[in-house]
Amino acid sequence: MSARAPLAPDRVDARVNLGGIALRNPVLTASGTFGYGTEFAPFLDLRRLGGIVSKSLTVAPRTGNLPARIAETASGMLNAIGLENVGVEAFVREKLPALHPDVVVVASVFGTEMEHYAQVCARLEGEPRVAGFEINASCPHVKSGGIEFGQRADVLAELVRTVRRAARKPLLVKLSPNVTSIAEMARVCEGEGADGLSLVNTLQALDVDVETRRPLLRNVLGGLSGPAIRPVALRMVFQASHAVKIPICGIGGIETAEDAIKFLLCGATAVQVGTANYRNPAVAGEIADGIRAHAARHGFARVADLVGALEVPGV
Amino acid sequence: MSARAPLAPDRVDARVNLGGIALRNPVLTASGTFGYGTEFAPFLDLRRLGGIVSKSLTVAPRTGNLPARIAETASGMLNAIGLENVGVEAFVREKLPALHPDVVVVASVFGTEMEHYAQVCARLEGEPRVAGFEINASCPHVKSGGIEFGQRADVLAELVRTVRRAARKPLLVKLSPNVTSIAEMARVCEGEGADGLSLVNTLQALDVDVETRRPLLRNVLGGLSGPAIRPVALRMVFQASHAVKIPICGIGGIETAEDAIKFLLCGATAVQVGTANYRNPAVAGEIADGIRAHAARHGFARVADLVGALEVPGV
Amino acid sequence: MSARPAEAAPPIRTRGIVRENRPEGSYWRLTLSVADFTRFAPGQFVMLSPGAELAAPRTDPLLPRPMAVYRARAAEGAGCEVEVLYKVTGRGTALLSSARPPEAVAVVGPLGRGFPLPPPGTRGLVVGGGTGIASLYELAARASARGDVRVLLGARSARDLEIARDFAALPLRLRLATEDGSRGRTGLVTELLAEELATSDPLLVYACGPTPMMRRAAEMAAAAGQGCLVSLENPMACGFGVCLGCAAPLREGGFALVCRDGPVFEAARVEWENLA
Amino acid sequence: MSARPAEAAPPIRTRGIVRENRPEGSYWRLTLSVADFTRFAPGQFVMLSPGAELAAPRTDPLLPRPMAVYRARAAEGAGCEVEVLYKVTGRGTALLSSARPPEAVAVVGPLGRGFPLPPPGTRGLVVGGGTGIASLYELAARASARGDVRVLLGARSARDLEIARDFAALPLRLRLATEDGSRGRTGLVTELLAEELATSDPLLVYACGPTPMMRRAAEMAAAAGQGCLVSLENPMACGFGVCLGCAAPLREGGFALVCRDGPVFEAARVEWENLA
Ligand SMILES: Cc1cc2nc3c(=O)[nH]c(=O)nc-3n(C[C@H](O)[C@H](O)[C@H](O)COP(=O)(O)OP(=O)(O)OC[C@H]3O[C@@H](n4cnc5c(N)ncnc54)[C@H](O)[C@@H]3O)c2cc1C
Ligand SMILES: Cc1cc2nc3c(=O)[nH]c(=O)nc-3n(C[C@H](O)[C@H](O)[C@H](O)COP(=O)(O)OP(=O)(O)OC[C@H]3O[C@@H](n4cnc5c(N)ncnc54)[C@H](O)[C@@H]3O)c2cc1C
Ligand SMILES: Cc1cc2nc3c(=O)[nH]c(=O)nc-3n(C[C@H](O)[C@H](O)[C@H](O)COP(=O)(O)O)c2cc1C
Ligand SMILES: Cc1cc2nc3c(=O)[nH]c(=O)nc-3n(C[C@H](O)[C@H](O)[C@H](O)COP(=O)(O)O)c2cc1C
Ligand code: FES
Ligand code: FES
Repeated sequence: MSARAPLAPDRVDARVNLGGIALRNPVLTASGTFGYGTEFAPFLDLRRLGGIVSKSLTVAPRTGNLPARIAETASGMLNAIGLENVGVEAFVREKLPALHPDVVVVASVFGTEMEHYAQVCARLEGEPRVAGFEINASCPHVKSGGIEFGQRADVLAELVRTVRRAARKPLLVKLSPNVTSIAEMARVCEGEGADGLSLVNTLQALDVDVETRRPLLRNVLGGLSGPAIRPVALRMVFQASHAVKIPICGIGGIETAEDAIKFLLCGATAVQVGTANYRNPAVAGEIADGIRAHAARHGFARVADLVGALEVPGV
Repeated sequence: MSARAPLAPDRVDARVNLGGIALRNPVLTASGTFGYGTEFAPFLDLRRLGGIVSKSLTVAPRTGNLPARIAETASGMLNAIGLENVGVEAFVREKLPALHPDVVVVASVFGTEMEHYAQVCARLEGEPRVAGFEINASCPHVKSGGIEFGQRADVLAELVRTVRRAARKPLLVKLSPNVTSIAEMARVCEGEGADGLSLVNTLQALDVDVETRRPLLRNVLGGLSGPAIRPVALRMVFQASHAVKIPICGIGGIETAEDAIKFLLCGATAVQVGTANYRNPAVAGEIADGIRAHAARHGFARVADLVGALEVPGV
Repeated sequence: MSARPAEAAPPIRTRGIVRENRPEGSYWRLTLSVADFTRFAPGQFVMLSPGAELAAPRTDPLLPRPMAVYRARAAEGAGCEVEVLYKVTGRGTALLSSARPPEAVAVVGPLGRGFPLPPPGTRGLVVGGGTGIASLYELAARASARGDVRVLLGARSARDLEIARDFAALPLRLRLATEDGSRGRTGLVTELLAEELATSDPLLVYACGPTPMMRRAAEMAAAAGQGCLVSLENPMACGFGVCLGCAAPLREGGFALVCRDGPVFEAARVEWENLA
Repeated sequence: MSARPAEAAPPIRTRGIVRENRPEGSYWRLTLSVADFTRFAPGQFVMLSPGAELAAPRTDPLLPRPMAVYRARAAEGAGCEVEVLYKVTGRGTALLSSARPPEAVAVVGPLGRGFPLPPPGTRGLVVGGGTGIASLYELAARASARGDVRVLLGARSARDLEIARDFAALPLRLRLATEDGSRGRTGLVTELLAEELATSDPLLVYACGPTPMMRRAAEMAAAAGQGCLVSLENPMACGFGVCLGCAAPLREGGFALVCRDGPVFEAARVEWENLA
C-alpha cells in the first residue's frame, strides 16, 4: 500500500465516465430499487448522485406477479416482482419530465423477446433525457419459458448484437450472476460492442415457510439481493474487470461508501445502490459524499484513480 | 397445507437413508467445519448426530495457505484454508480410532488429479469405520491451475467415473454452486453412478480491506459460507432434487432446526451443518433434536416424510 | 361510498429516541420522540428499523418493519411523541422489544394514505382485531371528537384487550368480544358487527385486523349496503412505493401498492383471494 | 528455554450475564458472571458473541470474537466472574460496548494454552501494549505472587494506560512508556525492555501487543540469550481447532493453530514475515 498525503474533500475530482455516460460521481441507483426517481424527492436531492437507472422498461406496460413478492433472508431479501413497469411510453411522457434536468438517467430495458429490447431502445434513442441504456439480460424470476438471456453465451451474444443495432446511445449490459464463468459472459458482451457492463443482478434463490410448508414467494423462485451477496458480486466484478477493457458498474449489497470503494478497487468504474435504498432512502447521497471523503483521506485526487487499485499480494 | 395431528417427539422415526448410508437422524456436520470430530467432544455427544463428514482428505498430508485464511462478511464468512489435512493415513491411524464406534463417519475426499481421489477411496475401502465417501468436486480456492472439477460437466463426469471404479462404499458427490445449471451437474453425477449428492459447497467470493486496499484473504478469492448463502443453497437443492432420483444432502447456512427443515422440504434427505458449528459447537445436536420436535408438532411420524414435502402453489 | 383516503404529509427519514417500551397485555407499547415530525393522518404508518440501532450497524434482520402510528401528540418544544403498539410475532418485533431508553430506532414516515373521517351524519363503525387495533386508535379518537363513533374490538382473550382501556377513555361506544369469553361477548367481533349493521342509519365501516376478519367485515358491510374501508398489512421492503413488493391485487384487475395507494382501501376494490 | 505452556481446562459453551460494562480510558471493562466456569490459566481466552444476545438471534456480525480472560475470580456460590478488557476496534467490539446488565453474551471457553509461570529463579519480564495488555494481567498477578516479576507497558498516551492501576496494585515492579510522553517514559516500551535485558540474571520475557512490538521484543530477547513467549492475535472463526482459520506460519515450516497450539508460543518458532 502506497501512502499518499490526505487532501481536502473539495479538491477531489469525483467524475467518472461509464462507457460514454459522463457521471458527476460514481454512484447510481439500481434498476427496480429506485422507482422512477421521483419517489425519492422527499429524502434526497437526486443531483447529488451520479445518476439513476430506471425500473426495467418494456414495450407495453406490465403488471407483476401475485403476492407474496418479497421476503427477508439473512442480510438479504428475495424478490419476484415480475418486472411490473409503466411501459416505455408512460416513462417518456410521465416519468422523465418529472425529473430535474440535471439528473442523469439510464434506461433499463427488458423484453421477453430480443426484438422487444430493440424496440424499447429505438423508442428512447431520440430522448435527450436518456443518457444510455442498461440491458437487463438476467431476470431469474420471470417465466420466459426457460433460462435467462444472460446464462448462455450464444443467446447473450445475439441479444447484445440485436440491441446494439438499435442503440446508438451508450449501451451497458447487466449480467446475471447465475453463470459458471462471468468472465466469458463479459467477453461476449465486449465482443458484440457493448460500451460497458453492469453486474450483478440478483442471485437466483428460494426460501420456505416451515409452518405452512410453502415457498415464501408465490413465484417459488426469486432473486437474492442485499449485503449477503456482496462478496460474490465483488468476486465477479474482479473477474470481469480482468477479462474485458470496457468499464464496469458494480452492483450488489452496497450499503456504505466503504462497500462502494471495494467495488471500485476491484475494477468497477461506477457502482449502483439497490436494496440499501429501502433501509435508508437517503443512502445513495451519503455514499457519494463518503466516497469523496475516503478518496481525500487517502490522497486520491481523482476518484477514478481508485478504480482497479486493489493491491494483490504475491504468493 | 394438510393439517396433521401432533405426535409425541419420541414417536417420531428420525432415521433416513442417504444413498446407502443409514443415519439415525438427518443431521451431519459439514466437511472442514468439524475437524475430525474429536474436537467437539467437550461440547456434544457425537452419537446425537446422524453422522460427521471428515475434513477433505488427500493421499498425502497437506499444509494450507498463508494467512489471512478467513474473514467475516455480512451473515457469512470467507475461507481459503487451502485444503490443509492430515492425509488419509493419519486419518485412518489417529483420527478414526478416536471416535466412538457408534459415530457414522463419511470421508470427504479430494485430490488435485482424478487418480488421487481414487487412491484415497481405495485406501479407505477396507475401513469398516468409513460409512461412505463424499467427493469434494468443488474447491474454489485451491489453485489447481484452472477451474473447479465441478464446474464442467465433462470433467465432473470423468471424475465420478474414475472414483466410482475405486469405490464400492456409498458415494456422494459434493457439488460446486458456481455453475450455470446445478440440475445438469446433478444429472451428470447420477448418470455416472453416484449414490447421492451433497450441495452446496461455498460460493466463490472476495472481500477487500479499503484501508490497506488489499483483499481480506491472502489467497484473494475464497469461499462464502454461512446464512448469507442459504437461499441460494435451498434453490439449488430444490432444482437438483427435481432433476435426479438419487438422494441429496442439503448444505448451506443451516443454523437452526427450521433451516434444516427448509432443506428437507426442498427435497434433501439429510443436511450438513457447517459454519454454524463455530458460533455454537453444540448446534448440530440441537438441530437434530429440533427436527424431531418439529416433525412431532406437525404430525409427521417419519422425518423422511418431510423430504420434498414443499407445497408449490399453482400460478 | 364517497370517502376518499386522506392525503399524506411528505415523509422524512429520522431517528426516534426510545422513551418507553413496555409490555401491555399481549402487546408492547413503544413511545418514540421524533424531533422533526409534525402531523400524521389516522391510519398512516412508519417504517421502523428492526430493533434499536446500537453502536455499530448490522444487516440482519435487514428490512425495516411497517408499524401504524398508534397515537401521536406534539411534544414540548418541537417534534412529537409517537406511540406504536405492536405484537412480537417474529425476529424484528422481538428485537424491537429489546430496545430500551434512550436507544434510537430509525424511522421513515409518515407513510401511506390514512383513513378519512366519516362524512357528517354518518356513523363510524370501527372494527379491530389483532395488530390491526393499532391502526385504529387515532381514527377513533379524531372521529369521536367530531361525531358518532362505535368501536368493536375482538380478540382471543382478555389479555389481548388490555389496550381497550385507551378506547374506553374516548367519547364513543366501545364493545368487546373474546373467543374464550374472558372479556366482553363470547365469540367473534364480526358477531358484534352483524348487530351494528342491523340499522338503516348511514354507516362507514373501518376494519383492520386479520385478513379473514377484514374480508368478512367487508362482505357484511356490502350486504348491508354500507361503505367499508380496510387497512391492509402486506409485507413491505421500502414503504414508499419503489420496491413494488407490497402489491395487493384488485378486483378491477392489476395491483395497488399498499404502502403508497393504501394501506387504507375501499374494501370493495380488494381481491381477497390472492392477497397472499 | 524450557517453559512449556500450561495445559488447558476443557472448554464449555455457556452464557455470561453482563454485570458491568464501562469505558476505562481507551478500553472497556466487561464483567461477566458465568455460572459454570471454574478455572483459567493465564493467557487463555474465550470466544464471545459479538454483542449481547437479545430477544431474537441475528446473523450479522456472524462470528464470535476472541478475548483474553483479563481476570477471573470465583463468584459467591458457584461459577466465576470473568473480566474482559477490550478496545472498540470494529463492529463486534462496538456492539459489545452496547451490552448492558443483565443482558447475556454467549461464551465458549476457556480456550487455548496459556502462559506457564516463570521457572523458579527466573525473573518474569512482562511486556504489553494495546489490547495485548489484557492477556497479561492474570499472568502478572500469579507470577508476582510467587516470584520476581517486572511489567513494562507501552501505549500512545496516558489515556491508554489508566488500566495500569490494576498492575500497580500487584507486588511487582511496573514501568510505563507513552509515545507522547503523557505518562511514564517518552518512547516505545521496547526501549524499557532494552534496559531490562541489560542483565545477566535469567529472564523469561512475555510479550503481547501489536505484532511489530512482539517481533521486536522477540528479537531483543533472542539477542540477549533470554527466553521469550508471545501471545498471538490471529483472526479466528471457531477458537477450538476446527476451522483452521487461525494458522500461524512457523519457522520450522508448516503452521500452528493459534487457538489450539497457542495463543502462547515460543517466540523463536514464529515466522513473523507471513503472520498476516
Ligand atoms: C401498514 C402496516 C401497519 C402495521 N401496523 C402494525 C402495528 O401497528 N402493530 C403491529 O404489531 N404490527 C403492525 N403491522 C404488522 C407488522 O409490520 C408485522 O407484524 C411485522 O413486520 C412483523 O415483523 P417480525 O420481524 O416480527 O416478523 P417476521 O415474520 O420475522 O418478519 C419477516 C418479514 O415479514 C414481514 N412481515 C411479517 N408479518 C407481517 C405482517 N403482518 N405485516 C407486514 N409484514 C409482515 C416483516 O416485515 C419482515 O419483512 C403493520 C403492517 C403494515 C403493512
Ligand atoms: C487469543 C486472542 C485474545 C484476544 N484478546 C483480546 C483482549 O483481551 N482484548 C481486546 O480488546 N482484544 C483482544 N483480541 C483481539 C480481538 O479479538 C479483536 O480486537 C476483535 O476480534 C475485533 O473485533 P471487531 O468486530 O471489533 O473488529 P472487526 O475488524 O470488525 O472484526 C472483523 C473480523 O476480524 C477479526 N479481528 C479483527 N481484529 C482482530 C484482532 N486484532 N485479533 C483477532 N481477530 C481480529 C474479528 O474477530 C472479526 O472476525 C484478542 C485476539 C485473540 C486472537
Ligand atoms: C425489489 C427489486 C426489484 C428489482 N428490479 C429490477 C429490475 O427491474 N431490473 C433490473 O435490472 N434489476 C432489478 N433488480 C436488481 C437490482 O437492480 C440489483 O441488481 C440487485 O438488487 C443487487 O443489488 P443490491 O444488492 O444493492 O440490491 C431488482 C432488485 C430488487 C431488490
Ligand atoms: C473454514 C471452512 C473449511 C471448509 N473446508 C471444506 C473441505 O475441506 N471440504 C469440503 O468439501 N468443504 C469444505 N467447506 C465447505 C463446507 O463443508 C460447506 O459446504 C459450506 O461451508 C457451506 O455450508 P455452511 O454455510 O453451513 O458453512 C469448508 C467450509 C469452511 C467455512
Ligand atoms: S413497500 Fe415497497 S412499494 Fe410498497
Ligand atoms: S480459530 Fe478455528 S482453528 Fe483456530
